[in-house]
Amino acid sequence: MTDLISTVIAKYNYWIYITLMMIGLYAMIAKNNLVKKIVGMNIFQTAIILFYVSIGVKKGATIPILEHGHGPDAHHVVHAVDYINPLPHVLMLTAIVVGVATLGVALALAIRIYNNYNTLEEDEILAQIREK
Amino acid sequence: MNEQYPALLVVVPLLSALVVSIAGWVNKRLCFPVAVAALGMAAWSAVGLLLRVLDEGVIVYKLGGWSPPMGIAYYIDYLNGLVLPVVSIVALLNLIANKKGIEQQFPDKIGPFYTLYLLMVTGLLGIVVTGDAFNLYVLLEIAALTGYGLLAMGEERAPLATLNYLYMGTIGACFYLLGVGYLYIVTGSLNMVDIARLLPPLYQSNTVLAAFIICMVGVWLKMAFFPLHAWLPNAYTYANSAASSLIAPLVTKVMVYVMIRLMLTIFTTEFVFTTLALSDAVVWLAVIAIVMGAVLALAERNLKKMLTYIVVAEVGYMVGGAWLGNRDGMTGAILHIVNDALMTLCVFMVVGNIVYKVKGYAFEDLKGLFRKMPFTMGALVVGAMSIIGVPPTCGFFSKWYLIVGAISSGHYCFMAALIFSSLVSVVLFFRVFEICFYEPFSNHHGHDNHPGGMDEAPVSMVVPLLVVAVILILVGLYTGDIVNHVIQFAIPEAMV
Amino acid sequence: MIWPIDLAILTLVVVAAIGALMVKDLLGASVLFGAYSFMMCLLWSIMGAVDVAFTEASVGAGVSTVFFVAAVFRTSRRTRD
Amino acid sequence: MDSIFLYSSLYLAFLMVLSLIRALIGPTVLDRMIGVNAIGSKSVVLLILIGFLYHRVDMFVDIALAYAMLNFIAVLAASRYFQKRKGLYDEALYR
Amino acid sequence: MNMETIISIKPLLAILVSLLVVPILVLSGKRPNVREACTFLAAGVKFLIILSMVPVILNGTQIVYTIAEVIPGVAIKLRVDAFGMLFALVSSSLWIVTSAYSIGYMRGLKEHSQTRYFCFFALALSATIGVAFSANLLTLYLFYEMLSFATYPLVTHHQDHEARSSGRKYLLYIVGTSIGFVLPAMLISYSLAGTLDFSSQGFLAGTGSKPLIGLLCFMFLFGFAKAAIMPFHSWLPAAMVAPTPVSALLHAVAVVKVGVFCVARVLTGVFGTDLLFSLNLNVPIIYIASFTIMAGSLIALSQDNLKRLLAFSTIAQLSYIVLGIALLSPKGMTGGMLHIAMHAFGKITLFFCAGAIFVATGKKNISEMIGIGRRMPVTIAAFFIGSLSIIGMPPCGGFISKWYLVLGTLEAHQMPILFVLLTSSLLNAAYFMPFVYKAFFCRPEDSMFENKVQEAPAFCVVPLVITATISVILLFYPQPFLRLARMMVQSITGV
Amino acid sequence: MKIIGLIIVVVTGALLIYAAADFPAWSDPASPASTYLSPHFIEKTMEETSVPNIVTAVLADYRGFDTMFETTVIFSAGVVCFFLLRISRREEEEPETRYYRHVLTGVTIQLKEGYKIPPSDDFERIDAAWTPPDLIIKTGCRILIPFVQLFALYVIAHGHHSPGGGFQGGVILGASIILLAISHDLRTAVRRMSEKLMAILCAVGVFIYAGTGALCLLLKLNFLDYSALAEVLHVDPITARSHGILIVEIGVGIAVMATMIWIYNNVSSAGRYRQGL
Amino acid sequence: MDKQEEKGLGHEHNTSKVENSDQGPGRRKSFGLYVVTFFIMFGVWVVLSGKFDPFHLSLGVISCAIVAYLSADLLRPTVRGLLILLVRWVPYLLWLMKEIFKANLHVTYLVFHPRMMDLIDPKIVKFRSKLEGDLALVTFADSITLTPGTITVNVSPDGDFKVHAIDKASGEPLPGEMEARIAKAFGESDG
Amino acid sequence: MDIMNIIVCVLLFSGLFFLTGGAVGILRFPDFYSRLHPAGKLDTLGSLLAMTAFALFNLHHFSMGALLTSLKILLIVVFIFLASPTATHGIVDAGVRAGLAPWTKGEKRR
Repeated sequence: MTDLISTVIAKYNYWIYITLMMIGLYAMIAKNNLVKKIVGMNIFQTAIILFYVSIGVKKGATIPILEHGHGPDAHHVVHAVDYINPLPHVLMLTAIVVGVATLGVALALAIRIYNNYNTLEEDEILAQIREK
Repeated sequence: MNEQYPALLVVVPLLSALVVSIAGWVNKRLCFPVAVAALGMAAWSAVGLLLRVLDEGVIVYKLGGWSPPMGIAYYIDYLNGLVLPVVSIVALLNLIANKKGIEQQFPDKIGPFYTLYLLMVTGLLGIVVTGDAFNLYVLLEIAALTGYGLLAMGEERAPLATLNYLYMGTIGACFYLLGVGYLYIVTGSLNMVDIARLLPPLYQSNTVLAAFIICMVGVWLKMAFFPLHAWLPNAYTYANSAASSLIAPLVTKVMVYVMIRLMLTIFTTEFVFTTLALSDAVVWLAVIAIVMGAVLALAERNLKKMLTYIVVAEVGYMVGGAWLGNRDGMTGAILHIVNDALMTLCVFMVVGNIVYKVKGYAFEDLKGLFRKMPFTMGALVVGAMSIIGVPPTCGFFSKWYLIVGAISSGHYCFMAALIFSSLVSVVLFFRVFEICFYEPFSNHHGHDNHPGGMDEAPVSMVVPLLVVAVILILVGLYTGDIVNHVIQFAIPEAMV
Repeated sequence: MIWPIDLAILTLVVVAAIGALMVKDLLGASVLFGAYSFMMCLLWSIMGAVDVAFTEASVGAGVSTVFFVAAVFRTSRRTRD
Repeated sequence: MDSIFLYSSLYLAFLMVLSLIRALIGPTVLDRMIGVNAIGSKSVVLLILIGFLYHRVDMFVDIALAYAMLNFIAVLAASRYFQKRKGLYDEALYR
Repeated sequence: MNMETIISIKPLLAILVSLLVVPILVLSGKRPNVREACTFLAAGVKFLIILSMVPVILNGTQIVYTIAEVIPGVAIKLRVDAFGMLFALVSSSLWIVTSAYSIGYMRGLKEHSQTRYFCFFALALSATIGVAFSANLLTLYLFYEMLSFATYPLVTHHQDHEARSSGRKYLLYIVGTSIGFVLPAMLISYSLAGTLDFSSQGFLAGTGSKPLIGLLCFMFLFGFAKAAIMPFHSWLPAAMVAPTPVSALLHAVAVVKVGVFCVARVLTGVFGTDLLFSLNLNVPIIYIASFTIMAGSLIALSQDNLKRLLAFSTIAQLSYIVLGIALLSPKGMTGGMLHIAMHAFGKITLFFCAGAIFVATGKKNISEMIGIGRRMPVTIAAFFIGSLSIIGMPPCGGFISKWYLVLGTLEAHQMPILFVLLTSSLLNAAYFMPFVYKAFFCRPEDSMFENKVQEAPAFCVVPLVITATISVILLFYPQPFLRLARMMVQSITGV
Repeated sequence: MKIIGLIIVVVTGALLIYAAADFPAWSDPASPASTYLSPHFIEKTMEETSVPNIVTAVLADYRGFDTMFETTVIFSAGVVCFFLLRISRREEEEPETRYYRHVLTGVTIQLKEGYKIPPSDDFERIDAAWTPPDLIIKTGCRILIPFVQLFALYVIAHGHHSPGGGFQGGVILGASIILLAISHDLRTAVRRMSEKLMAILCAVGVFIYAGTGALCLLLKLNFLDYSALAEVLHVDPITARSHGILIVEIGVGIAVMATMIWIYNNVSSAGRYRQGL
Repeated sequence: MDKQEEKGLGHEHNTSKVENSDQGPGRRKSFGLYVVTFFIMFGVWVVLSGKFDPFHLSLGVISCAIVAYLSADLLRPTVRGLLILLVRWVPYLLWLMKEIFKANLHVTYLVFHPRMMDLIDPKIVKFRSKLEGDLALVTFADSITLTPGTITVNVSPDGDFKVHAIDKASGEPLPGEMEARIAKAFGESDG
Repeated sequence: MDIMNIIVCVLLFSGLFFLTGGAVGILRFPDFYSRLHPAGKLDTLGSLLAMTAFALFNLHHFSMGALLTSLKILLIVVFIFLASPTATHGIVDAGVRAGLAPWTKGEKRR
């Protein structure tokens, strides 16, 4: 039992990212409203960002910006264990940007759909299409 | 400059997209020549790269001058050396062919259209050429985003279909990203070759297994492999013809390329076929994909939608072939990437011409087209023959390899599915030909009583189409060379 | 060292996400999505990803919520789920 | 001092829960906006606290500053919705 | 046995001639004279090229030309041997005649879309020669499919409802079987043997298990549905909606003969006589063929439409060839091969006659043709000669082939088949002779036509006279064909 | 759909949980991700690029190619939004009634049947759904906006030393203009940053990035190898890398700012540019 | 010196009684406006940047110039306005702080009071302010919002206030002392 | 623990106290308008106090950089003071325009 709890705590980030991802995925599949799906999509994307950022965390390390970065002692020795892994951050910056871009496009599409059908509910739109 | 081809390949379309974007606001007439020049340059680089690969073997290009595990590198080997020229040439031909159509459909938005078009090609070329797993994701998103934009501008239903595509595409890309993350967490690397080097001790790990499955599911979503195909038909059908004839040939094929790249380079055949016991299941899925694609295509009374279901079936061909687990199947899959890109281009360009002239693509709109647009329909016949798999068009030969692979691995169901799909394609296309050929009925033969004479699409649309048709046959005739000199080396020795 | 905050915020994030999806009003959903974004930003900074946190702060607070609201403004607030 | 900051930040997280409850239960969108705005103002404080916990507060100030500046754009945008949409259609304001 | 081979582009040229003439035909759309001159020219050139290869072949040499190596071990490759030569000779020579006849027929009926007609005709001929000269199964399949699709517009030339349903039927049978049976069979053979090149003793020997080989054999047999072996025969009567020259050349010579040619090629070149013997596969084939012969002849008896009658007759006659090959005795095989030529000349005459009658009178049914002999004596005389050839009576070529077949049955000790052959000959006579009798010897008051000679246009009549004449000549001078057939048989069986 | 969704979610979740069981523990300093590539970045960045913010250095230099495409993604999103939503003048139905407001008195004039007032200083065109901007909001934002912009530029310029960089700065800069549009009027914002300018700036921003890369290529080094810029800037290669990073960050900032504004304008006005949020 | 500039931050009401005069296409933009904006911005920049090497300072100069170019007409600062800000606002701000503190204690008391519902009695108070300048009005409105139990609901450009007060006591003193102090801070009391 | 730290703690705790008031207030108050009172005021003051505490704490190890950082923290306060009333006003204005009637004594809480 304690073993289980310690596993849960030790990888809490990973469990939460899975939860969030599944929430987002469920919303994208099961929600009927197009904008709700877009919200779900964003949650889905941020879940992955959470996963990546969790990879980078390093116990006892500080943020990946070098201290004493400039000035006379610019070239003093830097130890890798002192700094959090920067690579996932870099990747996730890109992923966030992609998320925003996708969001913009998705919303633009939603507006166009609304202009055509005057509703955002998928089943109502499909009913309108079927009527035609 | 020879050394810089890998960069030029991607950068030239990108820079020209920006130039075109600005030109769209300054002088619209500049857009087309710039775009054509850029794609021509890209095609030139692609062919140059292929030749260099044939000469020297694998080319590594270090972006930013950083050596691979640190920085991003391009790896051009036989596999993408083959796919690159196809992508760039398909894009170039389609652009030339659709100049008139674009001007007709988007008189005010020519600049944005060409911009998106070029960015899309940039993305696709980048996906093919890159050697970095994460870079691939970014390029994937470029191709996807621009694709959404291009596809959504069509009929009334296009935005909804595209939004569904967007949801699916995002899930797919995110799954891929997650898979890469899993690989990163166990290896610490993002470079494909590097990951492959680090992976073998980890083959038994749950994480690697999950990474593989997640990546595959993501890529399958993007390529519309059977149970995940639902977005494709509507998205492609209701789009404008210039976009659909770019995206239908290339996107699914490039995604198949990504799948093969994952299987061959990152995870290696040893893991995919020996450690995992999934290949039977996937081949069965492919069988279902092919059969369902064919059957759903039969139910359509609409040329473009029918073609989209054929695309779904063709994806089944390639996935199944790649998963057969032997050399012939893999050869067939790789060859089919090339062939299917070309033949899908051919038939979708035909649809483009028809839409340009007839303003419709439902079966009723096709009546009497053989008389009205003989060259277009001639190209359709060639394309159809290729899809059916009639020698000497190229479609036959990839099907050949696929079936031989199926036989030698004992997947007779896959062979049966291929044959079935060919038969259904015959029915599909001859149904179309019948309509184009017979109707309107000439009730008493003897005199030409068809209304109107020839009313062919403009020369600028027909000539690229005919070029594609000829390429279909030429590629078929040179299959032997392609296989012997390129594909053979693209498949690792370990694969028998 | 600061993992307790991490746990707390992680739980909050899940609540905010569910809330954003459950609210039967798109404007409310976008506002709650903004809250979700804040939480994420906090989470990144807790994990030491300052650049990511900065990006999330500027994007989540400055842009994506505004986009949502603008889109809802141009469409409709109505939703059944 | 670190432990004081740590417990302060945990307490702030608890306060955020309270605000989040308001944001969740509504009942109107505007109530949610109040809740979210309150979360935002607490986040700014929390960000600085995290900076102290990392001993790198100079790096976190920028984020907090950006946060303080941008947080209210979202609120303004949402409130702007009602300025423009007043009486344009009678969607249920209440659940 | 090793044969000398020489590499020459001639076979490819023979194929390309009619292929290259297509663009010219398309471009000359508005000028019928140019178009038809080109057709003639192409036909002549093609025939001359093929003729120029005859001496080489008769010397016992083979001509080989590889177009492209498409798959390791399998190339698109041409090879001219005696059997192929025989077939090519027949079809190319008949193309000239048919071209002439087409001009008369099409102009006579003022048909529409004549350019398209000539184009696809030329295409079909290319494919036919291609089949004749194929060196391996892949090439054979390639040209076979090409022929299928090139014939489709010809079959459905009239573009009406009937043509449409016939066209569907045609495609369903031909393409369906070729993709459904031949393609997998070919691929299985390839994966068994690793090659597809025809060899005189077959390449499948010693590769697969017995049931698999048997399965392959029947897949090929029925897969080449152009051979119209029952139950895959009913496309042929349906395809008779095509203009008569099409029926004549394609459904009496090119298409159907391609079918049996393919069957013969596969039986001899893929399986080889030894393998067939050892597995005893030839017996079922013989019985299937016999059944087709009998059934075809019986159905033909009940037909009123002249072209349909001819179609069922063709079905029956094609199985003679298959039967002959399947007997696997040297005489029988010789007879089968010869029958390709003999039946071609006979049947084409009959079709020409039917077409000529249609052009001149517009009649299609036998019951409407009583007394027609007085009006069109030349035509009906030619018809008589043609029917004699089909029946297998002297003084016509058909006699020789049937004679060899009979000898073959004896040689193979298949007495029941002898009976089948004789009965079917009687049946042949039973469905042809009444027509000829009624055409000439009806009472004047029964005659449906004015008693005045009024033949079809000369372009129609001359060709049929020529073919009838050749039919007769072949009895007395079968040498080229006989020698070719014998050479082929010798190369297969060594006898 | 809900049940299908649930099934998919459960299956996927199970797979992910199954996979997560094998992960290295969270925040483990010995995990492969922390020991394979990142030590190189952490220890060598200062030597190789002289940028203390490792994230910036990796983002814009080691993985600068990714970032170029990231900017392209944003750019293409802008183009897509424009392409999808913008209603061109030709398609747009000219409204029957036009509204004008006298600037000094605030009197609103309604003109029917296509009458126009020629552009002048006294009258401004307004929209049918025009609401007078709120005094408090307007004044508050008026004072805030310049500082927001300054802060954005600071963020771009100091990406080397503190968190931030082109993207964040660009977003904040864009947000300041969006704030202007929200607090005043879309027309005001568009008058300040015209549509054409935004569209061109988007492309120019990405062009600065890709062009820098291409310049390196023309200077006989690989694409995006900023050390090639040493020749042009007359500095040593390492400083050249640092400056190259700044240049591309500026490009990113311009592109992102313009794109954010562009997307907002299109989304909030549904492509009509007449009235926004 | 330009007339506009002389006015100072609080004196705009003469020309811009009507709001959004900043939108007016014909608004004159003087060079001095940009210079003042530039220096204000540069002051903020120095605080933000914290780096005094030439490279970063030159970046700061460029940035401030850009902001001045973009938004000088939004901020509309003047030299005199700045001086007033320093001299007269500081006392006001201190007073305001005190008020805010009191207000907060009051509200906190309400919040934690067990019978809170009985204590509060929200109502809307309307009054007209004598203040005239935009900024003065806004400062007044914001101050109201920040101080005891009151929130500004609406302000018209003419100075009509609608204030939501949480209980009776909060609403009564309005406009009261605060208005006078603001008028003094903006130099309007004598005008 | 020196005097500075005590000042800091006092400021921080009083800030947290006001923030608590804000959080509880928006939960307890009966309607939208009255909820704005704690949200608008208490959060502002709470942030102000906490920020002041941080600024002071940051000056603990005095240097030029630390001073500037403290100034930046105070800059945040300035921004909050500018932005918070504006945001509050925006929300109120929205409520009025949406036609929300203020709660009056005796009604149920909503």
